[in-house]
Amino acid sequence: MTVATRLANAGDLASLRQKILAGRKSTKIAISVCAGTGCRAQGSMELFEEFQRELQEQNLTDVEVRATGCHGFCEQGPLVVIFPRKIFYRGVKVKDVPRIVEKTIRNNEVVDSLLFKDPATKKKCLLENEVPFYAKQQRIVFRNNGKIDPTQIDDYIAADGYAALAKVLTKMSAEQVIEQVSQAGLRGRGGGGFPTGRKWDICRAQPGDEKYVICNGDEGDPGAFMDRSIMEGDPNSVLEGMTIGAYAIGASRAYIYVRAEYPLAVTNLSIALEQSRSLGLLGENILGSDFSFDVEIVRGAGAFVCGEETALIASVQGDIGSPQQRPPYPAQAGLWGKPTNINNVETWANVPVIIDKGSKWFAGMGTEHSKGTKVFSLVGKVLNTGLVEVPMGTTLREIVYDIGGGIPKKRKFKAVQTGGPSGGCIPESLLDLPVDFEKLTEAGGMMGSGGLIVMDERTCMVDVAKYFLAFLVDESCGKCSPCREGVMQMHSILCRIVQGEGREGDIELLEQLAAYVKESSLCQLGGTAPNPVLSTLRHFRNEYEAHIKDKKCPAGVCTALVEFEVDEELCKGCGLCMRDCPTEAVIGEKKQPHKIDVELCIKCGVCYEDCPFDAVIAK
Amino acid sequence: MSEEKQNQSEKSQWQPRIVAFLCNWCSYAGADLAGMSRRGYPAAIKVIRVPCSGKVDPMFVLKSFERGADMVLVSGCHPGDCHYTSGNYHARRKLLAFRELLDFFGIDQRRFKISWVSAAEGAKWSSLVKEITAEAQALGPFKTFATMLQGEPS
Amino acid sequence: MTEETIKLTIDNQEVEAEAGQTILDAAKTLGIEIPTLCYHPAVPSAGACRICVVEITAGARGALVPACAYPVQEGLGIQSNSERVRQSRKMTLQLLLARSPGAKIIREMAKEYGCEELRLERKDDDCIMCGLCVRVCQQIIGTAAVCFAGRGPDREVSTPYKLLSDVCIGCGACAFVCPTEAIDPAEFCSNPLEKIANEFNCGLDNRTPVHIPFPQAVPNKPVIDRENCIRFQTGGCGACQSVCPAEAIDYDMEDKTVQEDVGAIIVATGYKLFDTEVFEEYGYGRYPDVVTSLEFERMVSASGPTDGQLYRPSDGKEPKTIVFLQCIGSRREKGGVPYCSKICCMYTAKHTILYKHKVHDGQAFVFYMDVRSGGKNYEQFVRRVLTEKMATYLRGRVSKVFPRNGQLVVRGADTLSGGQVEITADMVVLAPAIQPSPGVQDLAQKLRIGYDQHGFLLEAHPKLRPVETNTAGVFLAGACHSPQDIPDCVAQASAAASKALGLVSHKQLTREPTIGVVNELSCNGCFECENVCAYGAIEHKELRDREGDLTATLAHINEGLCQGCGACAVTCRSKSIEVQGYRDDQMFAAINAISR
Amino acid sequence: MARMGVFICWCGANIAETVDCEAVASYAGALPGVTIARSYKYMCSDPGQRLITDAIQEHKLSGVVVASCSPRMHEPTFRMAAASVGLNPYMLEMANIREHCSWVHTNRREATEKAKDLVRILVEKVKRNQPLQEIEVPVTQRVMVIGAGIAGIQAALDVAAAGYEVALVERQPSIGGHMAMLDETFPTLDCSQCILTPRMVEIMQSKNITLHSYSEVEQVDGYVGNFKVKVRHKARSIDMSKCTGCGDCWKYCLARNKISEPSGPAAPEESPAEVAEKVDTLLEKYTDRAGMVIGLLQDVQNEFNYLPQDTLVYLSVKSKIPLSRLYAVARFYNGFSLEPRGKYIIRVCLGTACHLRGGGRIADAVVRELGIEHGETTADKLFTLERVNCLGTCALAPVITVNDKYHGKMTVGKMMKVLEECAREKPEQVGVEEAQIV
Repeated sequence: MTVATRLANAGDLASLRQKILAGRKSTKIAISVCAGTGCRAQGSMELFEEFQRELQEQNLTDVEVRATGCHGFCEQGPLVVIFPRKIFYRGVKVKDVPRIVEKTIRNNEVVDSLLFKDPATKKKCLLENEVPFYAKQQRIVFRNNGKIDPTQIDDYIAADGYAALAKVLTKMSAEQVIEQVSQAGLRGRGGGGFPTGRKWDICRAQPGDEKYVICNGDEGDPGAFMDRSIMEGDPNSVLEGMTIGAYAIGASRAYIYVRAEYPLAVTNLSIALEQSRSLGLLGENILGSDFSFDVEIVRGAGAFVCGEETALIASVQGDIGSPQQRPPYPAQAGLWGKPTNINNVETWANVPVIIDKGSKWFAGMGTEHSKGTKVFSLVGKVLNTGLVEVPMGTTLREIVYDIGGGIPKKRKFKAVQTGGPSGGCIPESLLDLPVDFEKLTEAGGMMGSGGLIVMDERTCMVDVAKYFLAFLVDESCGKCSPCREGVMQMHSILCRIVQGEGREGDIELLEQLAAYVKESSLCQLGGTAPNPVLSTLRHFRNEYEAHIKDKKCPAGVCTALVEFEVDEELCKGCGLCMRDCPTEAVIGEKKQPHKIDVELCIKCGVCYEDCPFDAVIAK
Repeated sequence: MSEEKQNQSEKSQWQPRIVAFLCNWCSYAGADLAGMSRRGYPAAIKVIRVPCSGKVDPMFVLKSFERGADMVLVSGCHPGDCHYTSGNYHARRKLLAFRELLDFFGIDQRRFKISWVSAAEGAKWSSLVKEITAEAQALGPFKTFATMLQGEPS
Repeated sequence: MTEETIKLTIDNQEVEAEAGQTILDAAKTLGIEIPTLCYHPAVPSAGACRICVVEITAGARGALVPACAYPVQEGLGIQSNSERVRQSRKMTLQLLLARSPGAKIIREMAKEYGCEELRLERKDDDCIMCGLCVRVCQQIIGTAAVCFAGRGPDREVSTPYKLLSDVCIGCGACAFVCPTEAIDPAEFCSNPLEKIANEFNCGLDNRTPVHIPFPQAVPNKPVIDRENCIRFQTGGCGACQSVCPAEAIDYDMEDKTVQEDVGAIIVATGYKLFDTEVFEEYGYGRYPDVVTSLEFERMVSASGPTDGQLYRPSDGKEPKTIVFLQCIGSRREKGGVPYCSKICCMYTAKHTILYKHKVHDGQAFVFYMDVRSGGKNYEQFVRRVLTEKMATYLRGRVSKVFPRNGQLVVRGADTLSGGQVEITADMVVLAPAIQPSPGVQDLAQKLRIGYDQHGFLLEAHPKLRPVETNTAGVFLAGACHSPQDIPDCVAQASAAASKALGLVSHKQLTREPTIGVVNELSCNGCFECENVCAYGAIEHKELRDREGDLTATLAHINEGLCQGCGACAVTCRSKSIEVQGYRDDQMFAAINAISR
Repeated sequence: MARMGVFICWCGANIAETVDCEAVASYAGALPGVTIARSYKYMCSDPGQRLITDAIQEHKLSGVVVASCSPRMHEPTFRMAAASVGLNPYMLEMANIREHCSWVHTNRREATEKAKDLVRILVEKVKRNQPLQEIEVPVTQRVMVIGAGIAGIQAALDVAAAGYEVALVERQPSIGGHMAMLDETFPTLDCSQCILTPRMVEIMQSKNITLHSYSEVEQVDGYVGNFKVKVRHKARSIDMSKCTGCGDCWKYCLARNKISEPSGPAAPEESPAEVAEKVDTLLEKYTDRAGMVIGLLQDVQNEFNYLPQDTLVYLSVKSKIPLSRLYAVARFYNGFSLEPRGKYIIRVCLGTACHLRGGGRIADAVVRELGIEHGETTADKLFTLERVNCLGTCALAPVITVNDKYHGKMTVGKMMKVLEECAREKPEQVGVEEAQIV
C-alpha cells in the first residue's frame, strides 16, 4: 500500500496508477484465495495463512498471495485461482497447500484432483473460464471480484478504479452524466427496475441545495446475496458510483445502509472509506475539484421492510422501519425531509463502468428495454449454486442448466422462483423465457433483487407459498390493515390447507384476499406479498386442489398429509436414515432394506430428504 | 392637695374644648352619618371642615392650642381611600412627626389625636368622640400656653 | 400572497384546493363524505387503516390511494365511491371486524358496507392499530409516552416495558383521538387523571383549555387557559393552531394596555356567592349531594351540563326529597355577613317550582327565617308555592346535615310547631349570602371611591344619590352596590346611565373653584409642591425679561388638573400656595374664634 | 368692613328641639361684622331662601352664614339662592348645627353654646372669604362601564341609545355575568337566556359600544369629565379579528385532562457507574444523527450481549432520545434482544434456499433438542436460538451460525454435533469469540 499521499488532481491519480502498475509485472505469479463469507465459512482464511507460511518457508518471496472478494461459485468453495494463467482449483483444503506450491507454483504443473469436473461432460476444466459456471457469464459488476484485494485500494486503482470519477470531475457536467446513464438504459437493480437516469433527474430538479444519496444495502430478499459479495469484494466500485451519482444530483452527503447480517461488508466498506478519504477521493474538494462529498455507513438491524425506500429512510432517521404513504416520493422529500436519491448496491456498481466505457457499449448488452447485465443468485435445488452475472435476455434454461448444471439427484425441474417474497414462480413451460424486467413480470414473477431459487419435484408449491407468507407475516411492519391483517389471514388459511383442514371456497377466499392486499396496501411489501400465492395458484392450482380435496401433498412435503415408506427395491440398507432419525423410527439390518415404524415416525422428513437413493417415498 | 381636688371637682363639670379638623370626603361625612343615625356624643367637640386631612397645617394645631383648645383631633380617610389618592398619606407622615415635636412646645402629646374615619363609620365617630372627650377631661384644661402668655412660669 | 390553487375533480365535481391539502380536505369542501378511522384533523395523516381509499381515474397511475394522506395534484380525477373502492373498504372492514369484533365503530361501518361472516381467524382486540394515539403522543404532544412495540400482527401499543410511564403528563389526548376507545391513560399514567372543571357550570362538567364559557357567549370567540394548555406548560401540542381554518391562534400574544378617555364611569361589577365550605355543619364540599343554589340552577338549566336533568352528584339518581336551606352566611353576625342577601327567598321559591316541574313526585322542604318577598308580584309568587304545596316551608335554622346510608339527614328546628325536625333528603341546596365580586376593593381604590366593610361600594347618599359615589363622575349599578335582584339591577343601571348621560351630555363641565393658586412673588421654584401633587397639576412657568432671557422658573398650577386637595399648600416652605376658600388667613380666623 | 348675614334654621324641630335658635341668632347678631341675624323654621324652604335673598339686597350683605344642616346637603341650594341676587356663591357657607350638634347632643344648654361657637367660627372664616368664579372644564363625551353583567349591559345600552360612545370592560371572556347562568327568573319564570341573549347581541351590534372583553381596569387617572383609564387586555391567544367562532379549536383540543407533572426518568447519577461510563464513550462516537439510534443499540448489544433496561434508560436520558423510541426500535428489529442471551447464539437461517434444503427441519431439531422456542434462551444460559431470514450465504444452504462462526451445508446430525461441542467446551475457557471473520 503506497504511502497515502493526497491526490491533488486527476493527473496525480493517473500517475499513481502508472506507479502501481509498474510495480506489478504482469507475468508475476499470484495466488488468489476467495475470502468472501461463503468461502470463509469453509475455512478459506486458514488456507490463506497456510499459503503465506508455506511461501515464507520456501522463501518464494516474489510470489504474492491475495485474499480476494467472492468469486461467485460459493458451493465449490474454498476457491483458489492461480494467476497469471488463472488455473481454477476448487474445494481446496489446508492439506493441499504444499502440493499446490510444489507442483503448480514451482513447476507449473496442475494438481488434477482439485480441478472442477463438469458433471455433464465428466471432463476436468483447467482454467476459470472453461468452467461451465463461468463460461456463459459476462462479469461487469463482478469485474474486480476475485481479482483484487478489497482491502487494498491500490488494486482497485490498478484496475482503472476512479478513472471514471476523474473523467466526470474534469470533463463532464452533471447533466452530461445523467444523459450518459439515461442513454445507457440503466434500470434499478433493487427490484423495481425504475430507469436510474430519470430517477437522478427528478431528484436533481428538486429545489434546495441540501440533498442526500443513499445506497440500499438492505438486501432483505431471502436467497439473494449479490449485494453482499459486491460490498465485500469491490467496495470502492460502489463508492465511486455513489460519488458520480452525487455529483450528478448535487448531493453532498451519502449513507450506505448495510443490513446487520453482513459484518464483513461493513468492515471492508469502512476500510475502503478510510483509504479513499486519505487519497482525497472522498471528502473536501475531491481531486482538487470544487465538489465535496462524504459517505457514512449506517447499519440495519434485521428488518426486510427496510428495503422499502421510505422505511429505510425512517430507519436511518433512527425510528422503526415503517413506510410512509407516497407521494411525496423520497426524491421530493426523503431523509430529514430533503430530496434523497436511493439506489441498490448493484445499480451503483454499474455506474463507473458506464462512464468509463460509454453508454453505447452498455446499451449494447441486454434486451430492448432491459440493458446491461444482472447478477442472479442461483440457489435451491441446483447443482452449481452461486452468483451468476449474465447479460439481460439470457434464458432461464441457460442459467439453470448450462450455468447451474441442472437439478441434483437427477430430480425433475419443477419451477424457479424469482423476486423473493415479492416475486413469483415460473414453471417449466416458461423456461425459455429471456430474463428481463418486462418478461418476468408478465410470467407472474418479478426481477426483484435477482434471487433465482430452483425447485424440483420434491418441492410442494403450497408449502412454498405458505413459507413466503410466513416470512411476510413476520417481516410486515404491521402499520396498514391490509398487509397486517390480510397477509396473516392468508397465511392462516394456507396453514389450515397444509394441515389437511382445507375446505371448499378456501382458494376463492385466498384470491379475494390476495387481490385486496395487492391493491390496498400502503407500500410495496404489502403490494407484492400476494404474488407468491397468486403465481403458485396460476401455475400449480392442481396442487392446491390436491391438498384441499384429496388431502394429499403430491411433493410429500406437507407432513400432516403424508406417510413415509421405504421402497424395498431401491433401499440399499446404507443405514444413513436410521442414524439421523431423531425418534429411531427406522429399523433394519446393514445392507438389508429398512422399514419405518409409522407410530414412532414424527414425519420430520430427514430420511426422505437425505436418502441418496431416493428410496424413501411419500404416500 | 386641695388644689388637685379642686381641679378634680372643677374638672367634673368642666367641659374641655376639642377642635376637630375633619376631611370633607370621609370623616365629615362619617360625622354626618353619626348625626343621621342619632349616635350622640359629648358636645365638647367643634368641627372645622378641611378639603383633606393632608391640608391640615401643623400651625393650625398650634394655633388651636394657643387659642384655648384642650385637645386637637385631625381625622381623615382610611389610608388608600383618600379622595385625592395620597392626601391622607401626607397627613399621616407629617402629623405623626409633628406629634413628636409637641413635647418641645410643652403640649402633652395625648392632647393631639389622629384618626381615620370613613364615611360609613358613623358609630366609630361617635365612640371616638366619647373616648377622646373622656381623655380630655382626664387631662384637664390645657394651661401651658395661657400661663406663658401671662408671663408666669407654669 | 395568492395561494396557487390546484384544480381537480372528485365524483365528477370540479373543486379547487390549496397546495399541501389532501383529497380528504378537498372532498370536505364539496360535502362528500369519506369514511376515516386513523385520521384526526389535529394529527398528521398516516394512511394506515386504508378505510378512506379512493380510486384515481385520471391524472396519475390508476390506483387506490388513501384520501387522508394523498396530496391534491393538478388535473387529478377521483372516484370516492366506485365499486372498486367499496369492495376494498368492505374487505378492510371484514378484516378489522375479525380483529376487533368489540369495537362499536367497526361494527357500525361493517353493517353499513354489508359485511357478512367470512372464514377468517377471530381475535378480540379493540385496538385496530390505527396509530393515532402513538402519533399524537410522539409528534403533537411531544411526550412520546407510548410507542409501537413489535411488528406484524402481534404489534401492540404500549409504554416502554409495559411499565407505568414516567413521562406521561396525563393529558388524555390518546384516549380522545382513539376511534375505538381501546386506550385508557389511567392505566399507565403515574399521576391520577383529573378533569379541568368548567367554571361556568360550577365544576359540574369539564372543559378544554381553549374554550368558550357557554354556547351563547358574546363575543363568541374562545380564550386559551394558559395554566392548563400543554403548549404553554410543556411547549408541545399546538393542535388548535393547526386545525384553525382562519389561522387565528397566536401563542405569542401578550397582554396589552389601551387607554380609554371617558367622561364618566359606571361600575357594575356584580356579585359572588359566599364560600359555604367554611360552615362545617352543612357539609358543603364534603358531601357531594350538598350543592349551592347556583349549582342547582346550572343542573336544572336546559343549557346546563345535564341538559336540565336533575341528578344527585353522588350516584346520578333523581333526588326524590330535596331540602332548601336559606340564609347560609346571610343575617349572621359571626362567621357570615350581617345583612340579608335579599334575593335568596325569591329564587328558592322559584327553585321549588322548577323542582316540581322536573320531579313530579318529588318532595321539597324549605328551612327559612323570614320569607323576604318585597318586590312587585313577589308575595303572590311565594303564596302560589305555598298554596299549590310545591314545598313545605319550615320556619327555623338547621343545626346539622350528616350522611346516613347514602342519603343526607337534615336536623333543624321548626319554631312554628316548637319542635326539632329531622328530614332524610336525597339532596340539600344551600342559599349562600351575596358578596361583592372579588377584587372590587382594588378597583374602588383605583377609582378612588369608598366601600364598606363588606366590600359593597359606597353610594354618595343612600337615599338621594344612590347611584352616584363621592367621587364625581363615578356611578354605581347592580349588585356591586348591595345585594339586588335583576329588576333592581336594571333599574339602577338605567339610573346610573342617565346620571352619566347628564354629565357627558355637556361639552363643558363646571368645577369647584376651590383649587390652588401660586403667589409668584414669594415662590422660589423649589418645586417641593410638584412632588406631592397627585394630579401632576404643578407646571414650570418661565419668567423672561424683555430680552427674553430666563429670569426665573416658578411653580404654576394647571387649573384643569388641580383638585384642590391642598397637599402642595401645606408642603410649600415659603407659603406661596393657597387653596381658594381655605386660605390660611381664613383657617386661622376660624381657629381664633374657637373660644369666646 | 364686612357686612355679614347669619340665618339660623329651626329645621322644623330637628334643630330647635335641642338648640335655642333664637338665642343663637341674637348672639350672632352681636358678633362684630354681623349686620343682620335671623332665624326661621325652614331656611331651605322658599320663604326661608327669600328671607336670605331679601336680606342680601336690603343690607347689601358681603357674606352669609346659614346655620342649619350639613353643607353636603344644601350648600348648593343656598349658594344658588345667593347667586340669584348677585352675591358670589362662595361668600356663603353653612354651619352644621344639625348632624354635628342638635342630633348628637341632648343637653339644650351645651347644644346651644356649641351652636353659637360653630356659628362664630364660621362667621370669622366667611368674613375673609373672597368671591370665586367656577372653572369650566371640557368633558370627554364618552362613558366607561366596568362589568358586563345584566346591570353593565343595560347601562351601556342606555348610554349608547342616547348616542354617546361607551367603553364596556368585562373581566370574563364573555359578557352576561351571573344572569347567563340562570335557568328561569322569578317572578315571571321566563327563561333567563331568552331575555338576556338579545341584549348581549345588541351590545355587539351597537356601533357606539366598544367591548373590551377579557380585560381589566389597570389604572384610572384624571377626574370627572376627563378620566384616562388604562385597560389591560389579557392575552386570549386568539386573534379576535380573524376568529370566526367556528369551534374547531375547542372541538379538537387535545388537553382533555389537567396535565400533571410526570415523575421523570431516573436521574443519570443513579445508574451503575460502568453502565454510565460505557454508554458515554459510545455516545461520543456519533456526530451525525443519521443511523445513530440503531448504531447505538448495536454497540450496546455488543457490549452487554443484550439490551439491559437500565442501560436503555440511561442512554435515553443522556442522548435525549425518548425511551419509548429506543424501546420501539429494540422491539421492532430482529437483531436486538431485550432479554439476556446465552453464551452461544444459534442462528438458524430460514431463507428460501435454506428452507428448501431442510433449514426448517434443522430448526425443529434444535427446538426439540434444547427445548426452547425461537427467541428463547436455555435455563443454563448456554444457548439462545434465534431465527433469521437469510444470512446471505445461500450457496452453502442450509446454514447456521454459532455467535459469528458460520457452518454451511448442515444436516440434523451435524447440528447435534455442533451443539455437543459447544456444551462440552468449558464456559470460562471460551470467551465470547470475537468476529471470526475479521
